[in-house]
Amino acid sequence: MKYVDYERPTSLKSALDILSEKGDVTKVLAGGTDILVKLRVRREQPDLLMDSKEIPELNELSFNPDTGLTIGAAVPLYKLYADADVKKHYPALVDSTTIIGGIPIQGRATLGGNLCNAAPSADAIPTLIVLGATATIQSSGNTREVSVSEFCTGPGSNVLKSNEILVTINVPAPADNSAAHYMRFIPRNEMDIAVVGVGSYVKLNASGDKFESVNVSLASVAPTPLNVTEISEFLSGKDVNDENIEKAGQLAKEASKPISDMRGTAEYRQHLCSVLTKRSINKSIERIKGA
Amino acid sequence: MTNIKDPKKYEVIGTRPLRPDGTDKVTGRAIYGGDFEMTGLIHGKIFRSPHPHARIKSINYDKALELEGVIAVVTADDLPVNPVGNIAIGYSRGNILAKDKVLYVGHAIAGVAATDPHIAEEALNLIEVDYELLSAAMNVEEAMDSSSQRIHENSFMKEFGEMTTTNNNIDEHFQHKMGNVDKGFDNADLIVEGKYSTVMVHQGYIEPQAATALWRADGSLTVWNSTQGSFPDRDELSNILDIPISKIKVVPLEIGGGFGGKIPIYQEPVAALLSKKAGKPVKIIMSRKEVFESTGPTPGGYTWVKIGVKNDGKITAMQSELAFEAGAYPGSPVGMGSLCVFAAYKCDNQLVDGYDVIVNKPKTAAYRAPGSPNAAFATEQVIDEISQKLGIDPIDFRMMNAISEGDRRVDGPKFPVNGLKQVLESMKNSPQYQKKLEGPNKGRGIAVGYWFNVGLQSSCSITVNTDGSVNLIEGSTDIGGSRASIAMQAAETLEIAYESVNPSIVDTSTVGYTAVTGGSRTTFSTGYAAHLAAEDVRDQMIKRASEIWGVSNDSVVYSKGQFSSNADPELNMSFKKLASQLEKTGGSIAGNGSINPKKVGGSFSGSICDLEIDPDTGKSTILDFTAIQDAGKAIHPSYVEGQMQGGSAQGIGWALNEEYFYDQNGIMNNSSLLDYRMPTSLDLPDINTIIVEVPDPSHPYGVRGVGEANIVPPTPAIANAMKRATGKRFYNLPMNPPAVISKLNQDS
Amino acid sequence: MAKVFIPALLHTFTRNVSQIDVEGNNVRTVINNLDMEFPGIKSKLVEGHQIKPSISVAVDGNITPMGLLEEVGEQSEVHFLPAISGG
Amino acid sequence: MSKKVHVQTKINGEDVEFLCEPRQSLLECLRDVIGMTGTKEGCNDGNCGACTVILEGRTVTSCLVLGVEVDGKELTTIEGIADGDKLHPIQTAFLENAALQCGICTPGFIIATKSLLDHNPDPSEYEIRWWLANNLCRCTGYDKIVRAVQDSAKKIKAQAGG
Repeated sequence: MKYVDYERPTSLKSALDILSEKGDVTKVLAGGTDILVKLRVRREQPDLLMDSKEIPELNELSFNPDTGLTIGAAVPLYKLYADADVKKHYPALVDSTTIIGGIPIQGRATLGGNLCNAAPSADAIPTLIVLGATATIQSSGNTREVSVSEFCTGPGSNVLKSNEILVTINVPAPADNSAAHYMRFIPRNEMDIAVVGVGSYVKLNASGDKFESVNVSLASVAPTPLNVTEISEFLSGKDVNDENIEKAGQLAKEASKPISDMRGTAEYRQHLCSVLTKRSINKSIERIKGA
Repeated sequence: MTNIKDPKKYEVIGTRPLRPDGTDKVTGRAIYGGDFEMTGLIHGKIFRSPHPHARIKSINYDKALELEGVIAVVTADDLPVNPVGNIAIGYSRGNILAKDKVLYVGHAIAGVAATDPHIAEEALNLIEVDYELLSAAMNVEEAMDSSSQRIHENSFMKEFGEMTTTNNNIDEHFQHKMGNVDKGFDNADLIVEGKYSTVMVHQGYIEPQAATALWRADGSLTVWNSTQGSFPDRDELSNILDIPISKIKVVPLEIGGGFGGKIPIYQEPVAALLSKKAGKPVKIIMSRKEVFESTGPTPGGYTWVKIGVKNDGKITAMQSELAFEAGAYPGSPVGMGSLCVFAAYKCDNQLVDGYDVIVNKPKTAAYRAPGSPNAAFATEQVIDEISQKLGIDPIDFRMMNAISEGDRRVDGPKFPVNGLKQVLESMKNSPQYQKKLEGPNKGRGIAVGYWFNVGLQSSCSITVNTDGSVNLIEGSTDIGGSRASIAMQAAETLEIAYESVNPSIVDTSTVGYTAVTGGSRTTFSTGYAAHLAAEDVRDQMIKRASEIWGVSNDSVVYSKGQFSSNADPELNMSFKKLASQLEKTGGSIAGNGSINPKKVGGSFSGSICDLEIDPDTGKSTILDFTAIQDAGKAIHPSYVEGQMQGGSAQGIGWALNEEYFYDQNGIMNNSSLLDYRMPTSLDLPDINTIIVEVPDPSHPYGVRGVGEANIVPPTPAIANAMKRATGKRFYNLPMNPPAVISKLNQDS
Repeated sequence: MAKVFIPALLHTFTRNVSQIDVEGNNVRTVINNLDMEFPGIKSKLVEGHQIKPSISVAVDGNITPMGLLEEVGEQSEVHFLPAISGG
Repeated sequence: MSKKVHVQTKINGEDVEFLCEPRQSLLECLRDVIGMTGTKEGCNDGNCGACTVILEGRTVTSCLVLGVEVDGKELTTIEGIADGDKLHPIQTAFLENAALQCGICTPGFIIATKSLLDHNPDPSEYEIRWWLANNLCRCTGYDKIVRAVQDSAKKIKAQAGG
């Protein structure tokens, strides 16, 4: 690992000053569980690591029944899935964050880091996409909102400019009669990277027999987490029955553009897209009915 | 031949005492290879080939040497010149530092030593090597194809040590013949055959290889490392560096797992050469990537098996062809696989052909009963197929054909007394096999496995302390609690408490020659040597008591720690008391034991596996697993169970998810513990164990080595369970979820 | 008379005889007598005055480190096997 | 020239200061800078758990933490588990249940077990296996480790007069 300098700003302002001065040779460090691995194999070689864990705005974790959930980019996963509001209103976020890495990884890794790392196999990004989450990005003198579904631009790359930092991830307040769910397939029971991951969001009508709106997003089957808009279009207004859910699974399979690698063949991944999409949609429905 | 004491009267053997090195290991004080520290220590890293097969046209490390903090660089030119015609030493040195050609990705080319590891690593990027790329052979089929590029240009296939005129990538052809297989197949009612392939896998020890070497000005070399054999390391260092054994001392530190993978040496000679140039001690610790790509995994390859049987279940003929990847240099375990492929079954007509095939992959090393699991993956499935077709219970079918004492192995010698039938009986009566397994997508599979175990040389010495305790000095590095199992045998023979025996594992200048910790021999041979050393001490103590009491030596009786004399009932003295008087009565006592056992009993083991398949994802879950093994006599039952559970876990990993995944450029893609999927605690059920005890008469306490046979049956047992759960026969490993799905979709 | 087993790969050398009784009280004399029966076979088994490193000798089923020095009894069996290292 | 950073931390209740380059992991600082070699390295990329320590009350893989990141923080390592020369019930349970063979993964397992039992004094077998899934062991097949953790829970409860 190349020699690197380290700074730990304690205010957002001082962090943004550093980034505007030497953002192009700086890497923002949160949990470090992805970045340090990349630095060691020299996939990234910054001159400066800027630690974001002491910046107050990046450590916010608050829920408001109207505006929804605000998650600071440096909030560690274990704090997120232990939060009472998150457990109550956003079980899908708990699905995702309790399976990233393992217990010791979750002691350091952050949701912001998972998003900025922009791995096609990231477990949290499909969930954020189906929940309609947005990312608040700041640079010196400028703030902008980006929908998480547009945040990743390719394997390991995102929309952040070199002088910008991800401050918070904002998840809308949960609508009535709605629920989300995330699941992935891995050969082992733990300590693995998603061969395929599926996040689903379902909103049913009052009587619960028709889909009002559905979002499905897939991990590990495209250069970026995939938002399968075809499913949203197809299912909205449709009856809740196995035949339609089966078709949704088929649409997920067709939308996927997987590669073959050590974690699975393309053909196998496509097969899993349909299997997991059906299972995840049914799980979201169960969550609505169970609530 | 020492007769075996009546097992029912053992005081120490069979109990479960705490291991003597336990406290340091649970408090973090134990010193492993990587923990070694020394004044003036500098750090080494190794530059390795990115190509699977290439000629080295030039190496330039000037820039590396100029980097501030870099102290020395070595290449193959720093190794002694290979004498003409001596191919073997050329191969040994070639795997330490590549000369003229690189033969696999990860093949060592140069070593760098610097003041800290980060600088050494940066220096690696400043080394420039000019390659001429050659086509690579990445599996046995490619390598055996006559059109494939010769990896060792001027080598010819050997048969029984004789060089033939065939120039291909096959280094050796083994053959064993018994009776006439053609006749046997002619009068068979049913013949079943199949070609079963396995893929390269790794031992997976959690501690990467670590070693420190100090080459002093007086030409003496000391190495501190984690190793399975300090003496074999000393011999190999002498061989590779061409310096006399008298100049070399190997100090074994604690070893963080090996399973055969830490029998060879890799970075020790490089650290030694760097130390010689730098005049400082050099420590080299491998990265996990290097452990996967540059040490000694076990081979992939195929095992074809054909078995003929009468309708009543009697086997009439067995034939097999095995071809295993040797890796870049000759020496795959295909010879051992050829020995074990039919070991469990009695049949007068057998023919076995084994091929040791050179491929552009790391040189394979031992991995727990090397070669036997690959062979059993084929044989135990063909046997399962036959028992299904004949409608005979798979255990009964094996029992009908099981070998017994006096039956011949395929290579000729007769089987000694063994516990195969008792293992099969225990499998049949086991709680798991008696329990019904119902429901869709579920299956139960069983299999048996064999390992012949080895004896080899071991030496121990025992000195008596004035408080009646004894020091046990031994040379076997302790991977799985063997300090305890060896000390228990010394305590049993000396009839003193286990806690009174203080074992210590010492370096190669402090104890007699002791061979490798491997081949399931440590508790067997080193335990035997400890027993002999204890007998030596006991006899000297008896003589001393007779001198003190002025009675004849023969009249003195020693039992349960007490000396007494038939000559005078009044005379009575404890071991402890006599020990306190040794100095005054002629001097302290030390005993020696040395043995290279000629007779060695092998070990049979069995596995029972219940599993369930998720037909949508292809993922399998092990519901219940039982390991059964003949231990002869379990000295420390907890550690025997530990070996059986550990071997089963490795077998399960091998069966389901472990593989070397190569891309089309001959590069391993999954050389990390993330994507080389070894089982986690969540992937395994409780592993039940049943210890069978059929004593081996060639050991004073009836011990049979248990370290290895237990890894043999899990993979075929799981494959047989998969057949019951899916109706499909699996001819390839690993049986991971994508493989299961593509099997299920084959005809539906 | 020791019972000597001929390794499969040398059968072509011994007119397909796989087993033969040979005089000798140790492995050296057994091999010398075997060579009288099948001239040249000694060179396949012995190098210098030692068993070839790639071969091991088993007497009554036990592989012996003693090589040519190993004693052979009247009823003993002698096998020549490929040398294999420990597991 | 590489600059070193001054780090002040508390390890096993004692104040410890050291100098390190920012690129040096906490694992490397513990082992090579401070000389506490009880925490082991198995992979250096967070996949084996042999380097597990407790940082601010949470188990972390110290190979994926930088030395500079623990400035002002509190650490517990294997060297701090025993109470002087009296072993912790977890350490005794691992010995009594033969829950280690080579022992290289044992420090990581003992730290993870301590953290588990601090959070969940009476875990089910599934919860034990889930919490320990980040710690790889190649020798034991995990069976005796799970027994040792269950035994530890009983011993701790007994010790606390529960």
